Amino acid sequence: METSAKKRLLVAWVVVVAITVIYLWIDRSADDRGVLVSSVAVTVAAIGLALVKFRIILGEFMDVRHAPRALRRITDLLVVVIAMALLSAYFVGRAVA
Amino acid sequence: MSRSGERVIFWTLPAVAVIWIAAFLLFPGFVPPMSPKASAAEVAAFYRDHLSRVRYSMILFNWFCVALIPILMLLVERMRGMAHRTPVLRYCVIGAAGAAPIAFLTSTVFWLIAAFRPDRSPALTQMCNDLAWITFTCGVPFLIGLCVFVAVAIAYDDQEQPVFPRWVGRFNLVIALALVPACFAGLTLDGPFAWNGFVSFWVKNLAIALWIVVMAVVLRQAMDRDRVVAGAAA
Amino acid sequence: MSLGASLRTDPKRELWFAWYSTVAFYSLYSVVFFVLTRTQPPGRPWLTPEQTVAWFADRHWGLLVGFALIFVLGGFSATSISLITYSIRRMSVSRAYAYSYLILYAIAAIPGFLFICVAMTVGAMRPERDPALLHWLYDFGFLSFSGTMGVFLVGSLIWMAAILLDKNGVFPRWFGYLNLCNALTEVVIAPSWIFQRGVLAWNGVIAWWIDVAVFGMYTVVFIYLLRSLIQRDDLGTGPVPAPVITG
Amino acid sequence: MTETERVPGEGDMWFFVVFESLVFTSYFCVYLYDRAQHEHAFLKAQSALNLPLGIVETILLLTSSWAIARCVQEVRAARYRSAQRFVLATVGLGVAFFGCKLAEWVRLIGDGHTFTSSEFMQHFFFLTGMHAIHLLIGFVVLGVIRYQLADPQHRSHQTIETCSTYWHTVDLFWVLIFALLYIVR
Repeated sequence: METSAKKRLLVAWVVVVAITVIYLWIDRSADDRGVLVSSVAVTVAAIGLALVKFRIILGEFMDVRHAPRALRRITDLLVVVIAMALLSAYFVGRAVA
Repeated sequence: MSRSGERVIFWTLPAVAVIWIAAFLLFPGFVPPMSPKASAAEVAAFYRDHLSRVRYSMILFNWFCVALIPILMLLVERMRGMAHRTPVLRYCVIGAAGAAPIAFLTSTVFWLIAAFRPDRSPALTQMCNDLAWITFTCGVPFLIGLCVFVAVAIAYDDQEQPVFPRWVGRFNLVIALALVPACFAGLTLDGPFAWNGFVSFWVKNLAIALWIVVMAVVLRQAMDRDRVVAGAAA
Repeated sequence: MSLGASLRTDPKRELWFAWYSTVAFYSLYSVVFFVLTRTQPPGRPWLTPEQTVAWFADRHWGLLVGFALIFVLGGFSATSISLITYSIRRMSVSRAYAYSYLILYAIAAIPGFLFICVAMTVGAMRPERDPALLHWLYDFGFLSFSGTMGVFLVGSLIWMAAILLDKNGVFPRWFGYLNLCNALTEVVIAPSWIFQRGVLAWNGVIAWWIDVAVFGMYTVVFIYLLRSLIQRDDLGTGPVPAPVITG
Repeated sequence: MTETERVPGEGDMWFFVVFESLVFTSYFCVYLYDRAQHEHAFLKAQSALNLPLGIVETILLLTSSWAIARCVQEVRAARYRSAQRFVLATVGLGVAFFGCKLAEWVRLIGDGHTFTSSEFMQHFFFLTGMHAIHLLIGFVVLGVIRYQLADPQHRSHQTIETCSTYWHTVDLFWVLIFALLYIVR
């Protein structure tokens, strides 16, 4: 059981690092020969992936996975609130601009 | 708890009083107080004509405006003998006693800046002068607080032999009230409420002087009594 | 029991005196700054000298009367400070924490609110003053008010450390962490010394609105917690002076 | 595998995690909104950032988070010496992150991208600076763990877990800051 916990932590680390490296690819493919171009898809993907990492850190590293339901709910709600807040700030900003 | 050395602090009071009165009389803008209606040119001329007296009187105040703090701490020590269950009112007095001289110190800084370059544009000198006078006249919130806290402390000191007589509490409230009109000195440039007016200048400053004298007398009595009690216990 | 009667006879009367004074002080403070003087939310940092003249003219009497009220009652800021100092004295930490808090906040009153009162009063009392000088007074008022947060920063950290080290359970531990959040938002105001416009200026979304939201919550929470602290305290009704807590 | 449910660390610490996350979220919202108003200027200023460096920083911090999570596992298994090594690793990775951060700031400032040079850089230095302050507090917190581990008398598993929760929170904020400053277009 203990080795499985250790292994699980390592897998979580590999996943978050892999997601970080995906950013490199997203970033390269988004730009026009080194010139940065505005892109809704990249923005939404960046925020989405960051929140996936956010959730993995909470669940695996911070051990919320084993926490009582209330804390699991609260942290899930936190992720949802952050997602909605960031996306609405971005889209409302674009609509106003 | 040791009371030793308290009389040394107490007897700094006459020295402080002499220095304060000397500085007060040395500052040419106090007797009579400068008028807020003076034009910028008149204010600039005042600083040019009385440069040395402004500087040396304000340096004196700058040195010694905090000199009352040790004596106020004697008052705080007497409050330990009051019929209170918590030190909250003592902390209130310490807080107010710390802030009050700093407000006064700020006004001396503005006066000294005004006098630093008498050849400055008269409008600037006038602004520094205004800042000094408003800080000096209106900057009494901590003194008002101090008086009210002492009054409440005395009112709550319900024991047979209270630390200070009852009337001292009421006296503190009267002094607090006497300081209130000065807070409104910004509203008018002449009349009794202006910063050079009878109420905002003379009533306020004489009230502070009276407070110091009366509190010194009752403080002395309370200290003597403490010593008698301590002697009897020993 | 009515307020008046309880302030005369309750064994906790000096605590209640300090608590009601705290509530009264913060209420007066809000009314003066938000309603009478309209100096909160703060004026725009990018006003020209001529616009500053209009700004002062627009709230001439409000500034003079409002800040005169602060000159009268500002000393009552000491009541919340002393109540908090007392709360720290109830904790299982050195008195050094309590005294640090007391001295930090007592002195913080001068830059914290006395300077803006003086600057704005001086500005309002002579509307005919050179606009450039009114501009300077305007800056002095707002920058001294917003930009002098170091004492509050360190003060919050002192209170936080005391709460987290305390074993007497005087405050819930989450409030200790809220002190850290409050201290961290005090940092955010510092850029108001640098920016004349934008989100970090003294009226900016980050430096003012978010900050005031956190500070407002913090203040309401600590006033409420001080109340429950007083209610919980058992000071007995025996004869005094036999102080429960000295120091 | 059934385990009893338990709050990691002190329950009250989670108030900090949630509250401080919301405060940071409000800063992010202001940034994203501002960004949408001046998209072109933001993109131009953003191109001064060095993405590979940002990725290295992110990986350093994620690894430090992993190390402190391992430390907690070792503490639970009562292997305190091994736990000590993981705390040291965490400190080392945190210092490396901070070193990269300083190098990045120095390079940007040297190139004329300062706190006041553009709105994007204003947000960049503000957010990374606020994060750095949290990180520095984190070193104090790691010091508490080390002190607790070294002294069997004062050793409290709960305190150690609470402190590790703080360190993870520093990581949480960075993950968002990184995506928002370096990747968002």
